[in-house]
Amino acid sequence: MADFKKLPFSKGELNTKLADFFKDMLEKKTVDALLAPMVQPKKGVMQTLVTHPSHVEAIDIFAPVVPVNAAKLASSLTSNPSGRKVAMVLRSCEIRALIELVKLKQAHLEDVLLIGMDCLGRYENQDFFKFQEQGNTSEDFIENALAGNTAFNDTDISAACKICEFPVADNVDLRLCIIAAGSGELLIESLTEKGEKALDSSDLSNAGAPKERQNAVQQLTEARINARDLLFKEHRETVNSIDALENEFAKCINCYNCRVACPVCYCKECVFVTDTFRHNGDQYMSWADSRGTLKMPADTIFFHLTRMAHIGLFCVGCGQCSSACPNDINLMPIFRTIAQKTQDRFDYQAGRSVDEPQPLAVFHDDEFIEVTGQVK
Amino acid sequence: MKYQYYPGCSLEGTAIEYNIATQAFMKAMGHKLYEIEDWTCCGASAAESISSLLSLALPARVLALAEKQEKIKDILVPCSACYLNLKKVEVKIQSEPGLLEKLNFLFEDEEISLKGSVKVRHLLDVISTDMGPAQIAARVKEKFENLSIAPYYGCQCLRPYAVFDNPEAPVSMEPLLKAVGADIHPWDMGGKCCGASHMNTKMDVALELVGGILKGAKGADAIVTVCPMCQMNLEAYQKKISRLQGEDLNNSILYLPQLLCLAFGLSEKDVGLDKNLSITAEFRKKAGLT
Amino acid sequence: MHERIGFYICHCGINISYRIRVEEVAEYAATLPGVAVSRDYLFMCSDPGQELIENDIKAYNLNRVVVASCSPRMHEKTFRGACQRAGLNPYNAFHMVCVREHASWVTENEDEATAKAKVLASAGIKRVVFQDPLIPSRFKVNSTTLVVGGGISGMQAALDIGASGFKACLVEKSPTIGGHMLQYDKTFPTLDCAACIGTPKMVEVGQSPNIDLLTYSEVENVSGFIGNFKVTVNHKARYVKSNCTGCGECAKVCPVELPNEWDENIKMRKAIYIPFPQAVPVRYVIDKRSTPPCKLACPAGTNVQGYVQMVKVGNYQQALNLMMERLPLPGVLGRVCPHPCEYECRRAQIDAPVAIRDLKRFAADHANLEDVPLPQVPEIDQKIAVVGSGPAGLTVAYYLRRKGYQVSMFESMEKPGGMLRSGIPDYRLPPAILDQEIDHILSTGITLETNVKFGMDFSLKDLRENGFQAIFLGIGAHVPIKLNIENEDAEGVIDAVPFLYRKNMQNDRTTGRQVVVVGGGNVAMDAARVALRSGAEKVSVVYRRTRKEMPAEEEEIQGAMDEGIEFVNLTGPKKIVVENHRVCGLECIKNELGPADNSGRRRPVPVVGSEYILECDMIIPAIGQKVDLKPILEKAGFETTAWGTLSVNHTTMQTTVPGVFAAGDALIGPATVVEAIAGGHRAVTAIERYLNHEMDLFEQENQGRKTAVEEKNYVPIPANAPRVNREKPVFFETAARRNSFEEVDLGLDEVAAQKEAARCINCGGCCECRLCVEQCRAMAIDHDDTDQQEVIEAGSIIVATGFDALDPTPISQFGYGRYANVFTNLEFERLSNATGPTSGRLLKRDQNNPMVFTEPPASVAILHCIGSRDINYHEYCSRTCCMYALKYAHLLKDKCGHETEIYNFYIDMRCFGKGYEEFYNRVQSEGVHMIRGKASQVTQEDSGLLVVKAEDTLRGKIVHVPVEMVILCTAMEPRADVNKIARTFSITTDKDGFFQEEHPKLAPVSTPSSGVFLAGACQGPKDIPDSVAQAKGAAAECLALSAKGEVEVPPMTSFIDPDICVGCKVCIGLCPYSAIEFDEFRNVSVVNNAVCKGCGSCAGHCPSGAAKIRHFTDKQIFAEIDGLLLN
Amino acid sequence: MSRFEPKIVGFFCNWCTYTAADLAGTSRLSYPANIKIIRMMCSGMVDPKYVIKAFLNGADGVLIGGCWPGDCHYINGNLKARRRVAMLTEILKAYGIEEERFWLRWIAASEGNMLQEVVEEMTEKLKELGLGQLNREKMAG
Repeated sequence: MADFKKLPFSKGELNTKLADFFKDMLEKKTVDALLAPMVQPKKGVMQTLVTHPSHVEAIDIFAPVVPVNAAKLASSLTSNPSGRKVAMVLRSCEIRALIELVKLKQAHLEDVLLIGMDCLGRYENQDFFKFQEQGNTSEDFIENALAGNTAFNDTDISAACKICEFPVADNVDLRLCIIAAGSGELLIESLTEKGEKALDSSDLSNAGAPKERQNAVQQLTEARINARDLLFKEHRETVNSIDALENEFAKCINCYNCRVACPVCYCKECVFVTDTFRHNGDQYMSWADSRGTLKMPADTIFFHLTRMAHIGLFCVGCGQCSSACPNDINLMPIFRTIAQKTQDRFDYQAGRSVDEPQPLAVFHDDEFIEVTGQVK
Repeated sequence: MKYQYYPGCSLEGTAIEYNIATQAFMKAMGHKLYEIEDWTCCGASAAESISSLLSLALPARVLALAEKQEKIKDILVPCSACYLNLKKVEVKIQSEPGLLEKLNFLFEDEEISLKGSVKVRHLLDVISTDMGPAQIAARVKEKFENLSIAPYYGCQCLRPYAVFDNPEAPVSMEPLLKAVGADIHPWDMGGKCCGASHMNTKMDVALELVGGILKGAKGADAIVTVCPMCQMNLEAYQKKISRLQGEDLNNSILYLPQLLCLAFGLSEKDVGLDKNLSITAEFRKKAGLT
Repeated sequence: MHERIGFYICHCGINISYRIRVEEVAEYAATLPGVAVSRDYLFMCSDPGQELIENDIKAYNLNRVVVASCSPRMHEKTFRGACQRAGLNPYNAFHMVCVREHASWVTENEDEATAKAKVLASAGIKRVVFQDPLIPSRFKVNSTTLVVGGGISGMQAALDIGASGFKACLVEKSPTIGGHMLQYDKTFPTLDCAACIGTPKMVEVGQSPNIDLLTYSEVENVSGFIGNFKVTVNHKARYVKSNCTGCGECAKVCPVELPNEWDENIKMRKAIYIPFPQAVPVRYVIDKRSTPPCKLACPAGTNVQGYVQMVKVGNYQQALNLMMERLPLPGVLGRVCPHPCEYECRRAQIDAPVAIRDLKRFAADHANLEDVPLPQVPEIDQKIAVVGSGPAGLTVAYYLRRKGYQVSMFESMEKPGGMLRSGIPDYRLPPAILDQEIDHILSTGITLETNVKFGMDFSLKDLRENGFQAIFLGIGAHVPIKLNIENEDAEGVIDAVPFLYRKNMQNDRTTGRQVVVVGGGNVAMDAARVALRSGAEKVSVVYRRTRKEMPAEEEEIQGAMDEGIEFVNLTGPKKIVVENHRVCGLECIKNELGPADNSGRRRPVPVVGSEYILECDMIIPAIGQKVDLKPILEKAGFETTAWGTLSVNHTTMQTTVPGVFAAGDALIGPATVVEAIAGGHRAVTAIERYLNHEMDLFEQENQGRKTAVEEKNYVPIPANAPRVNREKPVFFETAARRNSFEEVDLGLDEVAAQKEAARCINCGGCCECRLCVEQCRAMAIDHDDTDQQEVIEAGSIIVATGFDALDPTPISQFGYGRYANVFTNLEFERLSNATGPTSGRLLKRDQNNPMVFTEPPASVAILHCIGSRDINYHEYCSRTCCMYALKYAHLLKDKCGHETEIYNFYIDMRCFGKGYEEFYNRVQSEGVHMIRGKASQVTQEDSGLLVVKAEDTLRGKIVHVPVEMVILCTAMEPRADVNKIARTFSITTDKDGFFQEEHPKLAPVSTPSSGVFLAGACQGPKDIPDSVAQAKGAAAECLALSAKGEVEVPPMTSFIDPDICVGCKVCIGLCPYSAIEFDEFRNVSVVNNAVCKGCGSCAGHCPSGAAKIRHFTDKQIFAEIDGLLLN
Repeated sequence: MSRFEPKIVGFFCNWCTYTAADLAGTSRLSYPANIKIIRMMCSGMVDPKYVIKAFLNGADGVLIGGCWPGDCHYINGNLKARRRVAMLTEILKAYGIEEERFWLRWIAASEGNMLQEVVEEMTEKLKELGLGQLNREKMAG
């Protein structure tokens, strides 16, 4: 049963109060380290690992930016575990990706206190810098976004965020709630025993369950689902052939940045950069012979289709692929539409639960009879 | 349900009562029949001895005509011989590569073509599979009592295509007869051959076969048939056989839909019983006909 | 570009070149990159063909070779050898392209076939460039061969292996080896006796030091690979140990007779048996099936089948002994048990259930309790108190005493017996019977104190202080359920329970003149019949529904009616009419039946205004009782339930006071005697465990309990079993019953009892009467035997599982199963065999009883091809029928006399073996009629004569041949469990269901699973000489393996590149052989090459391509795809 | 215009469908030459990449042949193949490579006639569907 504590703050004090909360946590040794978005000395906000309480001052959790999907960072911290307890403050997309990585043995949650946060969206990195340069704060963003206005000047939150059905993080120990939390208040919700213990050791006072929250979350989710379905529909109508797909990837230069940015592309080395795809000169020649022309670098569509086959089932829709593309290819809708189809086929949802086996890692005797349509 | 209807030549001539009874029965059961327009002979047994292709083309033409009526896929065929010929085409165009093209080539002039989308159904198949004893029983006015019926199936609705019954030990009529209160005469002649058109060419063979059937039916009040050829052989030659064998083998022979309709309360006239050649007085009495 | 490829396309005589322009393909290949030489040749697989390759490799300095010819499954090895001889690594250098099976033979058009061959060649040439050198692993070969199936093929293979000095392990699922051949009488065409040539082989197998013979065993699982198989064998429980001497004394006393499978079920055997006298091993086996339904239905778990069988054979004492193992009061139960066993009896599926209760009573009445043996156990110095001497208490006391405990009973009434004594009238249960059985129980050394009431005369504390370590409460206190109508307390109203109590215990014989009993249960019947016997002039039973719904037992209702008791049905009591506070009548109201209630019975609905008065001076309500222990027990510190019963843990039977247990009506409310006994048994177990400090066993059992419902393996209900009437007991004359409390049911007489017992169909097989145990001097019998599993290591496997004979019953036109004298070929073999049912005489069967044989037939028809060469059953020819049909003809002439008319109805005669045609001529010359035409039907005339109808195709006539016997030559078909066997050994079946050999011509004994070979009819129908020859071939294959001692395993296994592997472990979960391990240190998955079989489950999934299958790498497949599509 | 001849790539399990193809050959069961077979050891070995590659190389159809469930020579490779095919079908479908172009079929070693039927049926179906996408472009361009 969920328990809530409240963290009141007056205007402009949100980060200070949050810093106090985490500082307390580190001081009391509830955890040994903290991974959370913090303001960088030079510029911007990045996930930052802190082991000493004195360094949490720069915390800025609600800054509307996600420079990298932190599931990858969580993997780095835990796949070869340090043995020290770490609290991680992540967004829903990061947590869902992290759960897939856990299933793939790329991360471990034993020593992690997982803290989710309500996410109202993120700006692309460049846009965030502008946002920050113009003196806007995270609190400003929250205030506007809660009122339904995420836009700033002529830019808005990323396309992926606009259609994200998961503004609230699940499968976490603690949750930082701002949606319908009441003005001047942030609620911290404990969802697990681990979370409860951590929360109990803080000095915060209890709060009742926010009445409007469920409704507000549902409304936001519904709005995003509507936006998602609209986008998917449009996308499927236009990008419905290999030809159309080639059109989408016309600017692709095979830099593989999308796969580097992708939190669930978990291979150490992508098969497309291994020997398998290092072809001989005469192979290229023979392809050119038979096809008339050969676009170089080759295997572009092959790469993207294969990537769909490899991670379509794990895609959490964070949109980092689109953000990472140097040529502004809008990969997000491509991968998300495919992910929806493949995940639905297996009644699977990436990141829904650690206990749900990944579809291609298991199999049964009497299933998918319709694939062959043959019955003995 | 709706069925396309292929009466065939016999039902326009010697077996007119089968036609009358079938139509009356389907009406009583609440099903509509649509007679295939411009149907022709199925080829009977004569076509095959002249040309194998002709023996397929004739029934194929009927199927092609039936396909014009796109919504109704089942063709109801009461005559077992017609049924067999039509069924043969239905099966062969699936299994014999190139046959369909060959047939359609023949039909080019007539601007019809066969796709193979219709299903040929024997009357007995339709009654036992689509309707069943419960529906029959629901329409019975008065159940027969102490009426022993020998169900006779003959060959062609069972062999070689075992669609709805076991050719060696057919039983599909039994629940239907029980539904109208009749007792089943215990015999194992139900699936035996009546000699068919051998009656014209090798009469001694056919008489022997019919004699065996009539002998087996001794003790029954009637034999029920589902084929004009069987009906004809059993009713028209029973006197001769009795004479030859020195044993009274006469019995009432009638079509299945005739008997069922009588139980529904239809009159003898309604089911064409006046056209039958051998309805005994005793049968009339036992069946409650006056 | 350093590739130097040689391309060779084979004409295969004309097999390829008739459809593919091979020269054109060779010319085309020559133009492809890297091809240094391209040729076509007549037979590439021939020696010159191979030499051509070898020479070219040297002459042209080739490093790759592609051969386009037949399927690689045929000659890949051949050409790899050629490459190897020329100094190339064959995996690196060679690739084979299939242009025969996949092109020339399946393509009609020459242009298309040629084009396809070019495409395939191009793909092969592209692929070969990416092949890597591989070196096959070598493994030691375990020199033991596992032979599965102990028929002639299996025996021969095992003997040949044993003769070479290597070991064979022969596994046979039936109790003896021998197989079908040993069922036969003579063998064609030489007519040697099958037993004469077969039994020496059996004996040799049994005695060979090199053959490990495992009969009554089945292979359950096979793992490992060629040279190193691990085979799990299940030894089915045989219940007879290996020290059995085969003397057969056990079978003599066994009461259970079942059809003998070895004799095709036309002869009976005992439940303990050997299939035939020469069986090997000569070790008996007990046919024990699932626990029979009667025993399962008995709450007390009595061995019903056992005592019924004992009655059948007249061993009443043993019957009583068996009952006394679970029932301490057999005579009582034989009279009053509601026999739930009979409701489950499978005999009812033939006619009616066996009269089990009557048989129980019969046995109890005809044997001596004193002679029931008591287990020899040491006395245990622990005291147990049993409070209450009803059935539950008596059960607990008796069975704890049998275990050696010191038991004392305490009874509140004057005499022991509880409700048995107070509640059941004497005419149903004579007190003498009860006394006798209780006396016997007490005689085992149990003390009894009567007239002492728990809670009043003594307490729990008293018992504890007196040293009782466990206490059992078997106290049931019965309280009547009231009618709840006006004037129920009037004089003349007495409830059935106290009414019966007074009659039974106080010898009170007073009653009313006109008595009305209200209710329809057994107690109501008891009360009515007792009232009648006590002198009432008129007794009426008022019941609210109809007789059909009455819960009383049918025989009780019938008894009451016979005695003149009036039944007023569909009537309910409304009010008691009184005069001076005395009953003078019962106001009743008529009911009609309304809709069904929850119990499925139609609910009675009163008819308004139908009230009337039934005159009477005594009313006995008998509508039920309940138990109320609250007043007695709550004081003593026990918890009771809302219903007034004792609260206990239903697994341990322990009350809320530790060490105090309870069972019987005290727990469950009023119930039957046998349920009380069942509860008593549970309490016995619990008390014993309590005293031994083993209560945690309950917990363990609870956890270990299987949830899956096991399929019942009962003896099948005999087909065509004649209906036999159920025996009825004799009843005391009705007229004399009125004033007599003499027992009404006089039981069965001895003839009737034995006849009735013989109706039992022995569902459980062995009836566990244990007479065999007493008989066996060698003490070889162990009824508690269980299946045992053993893992056998073997290097090679021969599957010789044989065939099944087709069951001709579904081919109804031949009348098998309907006409007594239609035989199958195997039945005829058993008939002809000296150990068969007729000791070798060829006799007809009795029309009415197929187990009785009468006289030799004067005429016989032998029908060939039953189920063979028939598209409705099996399209194939069974290959042996023509010849054995001739053999039968000869045997019939020989044994039944030359005048016997024999007709063979055949399609074609197939007499292709050595000496076969000559045998055909010989039999024809003996005067056997040969009719060319398959029989179409067999009918039976009233006289019993069979008429075979067929078309004689040589004469063009239909023939009707009357004969006295028909023999159906049934098809040989695959074993019913062929698919399971195939899966176990990873082999496949052909379209007919027989096991598929690796190649129909060149590898007829091998299978695609290396190290697994085939022998005999499991591979296809064959006769004895062919089976033996194939067995010897299979043995030779295994010996070759064993002799070499080493095996090469194809190197096409998986490999995981540690530089690429990210350690996600998905492949570990996908690997069917657990061949992948995780290296924790390097954080990567690693393939164990010895275990990997190269299926590619890992490589097919691994997204990074770290997992690869050697020889099927991405690069190789990509190149092949390119070759196929980009031309 | 000459009739359209679809190109089909078959990935056949060595133990069943490949053997069935051999059997079809020895039984002289003719079938369209449109199919070209690649020998795999198990249907569970067929990496989705191979199928994608085949389609991108201009195949009009891909047929994977495996053992009937329960009969897999490697116990359950075919069951893994079935899931992969289910997944891949969803992707290909999205880009106009219809389900009818990508078949998984169980064909046992003894089912030479079924192999013939399946290849005939698939060839017919593909003729109805017409050119695969990449070929369509090639023809157009």
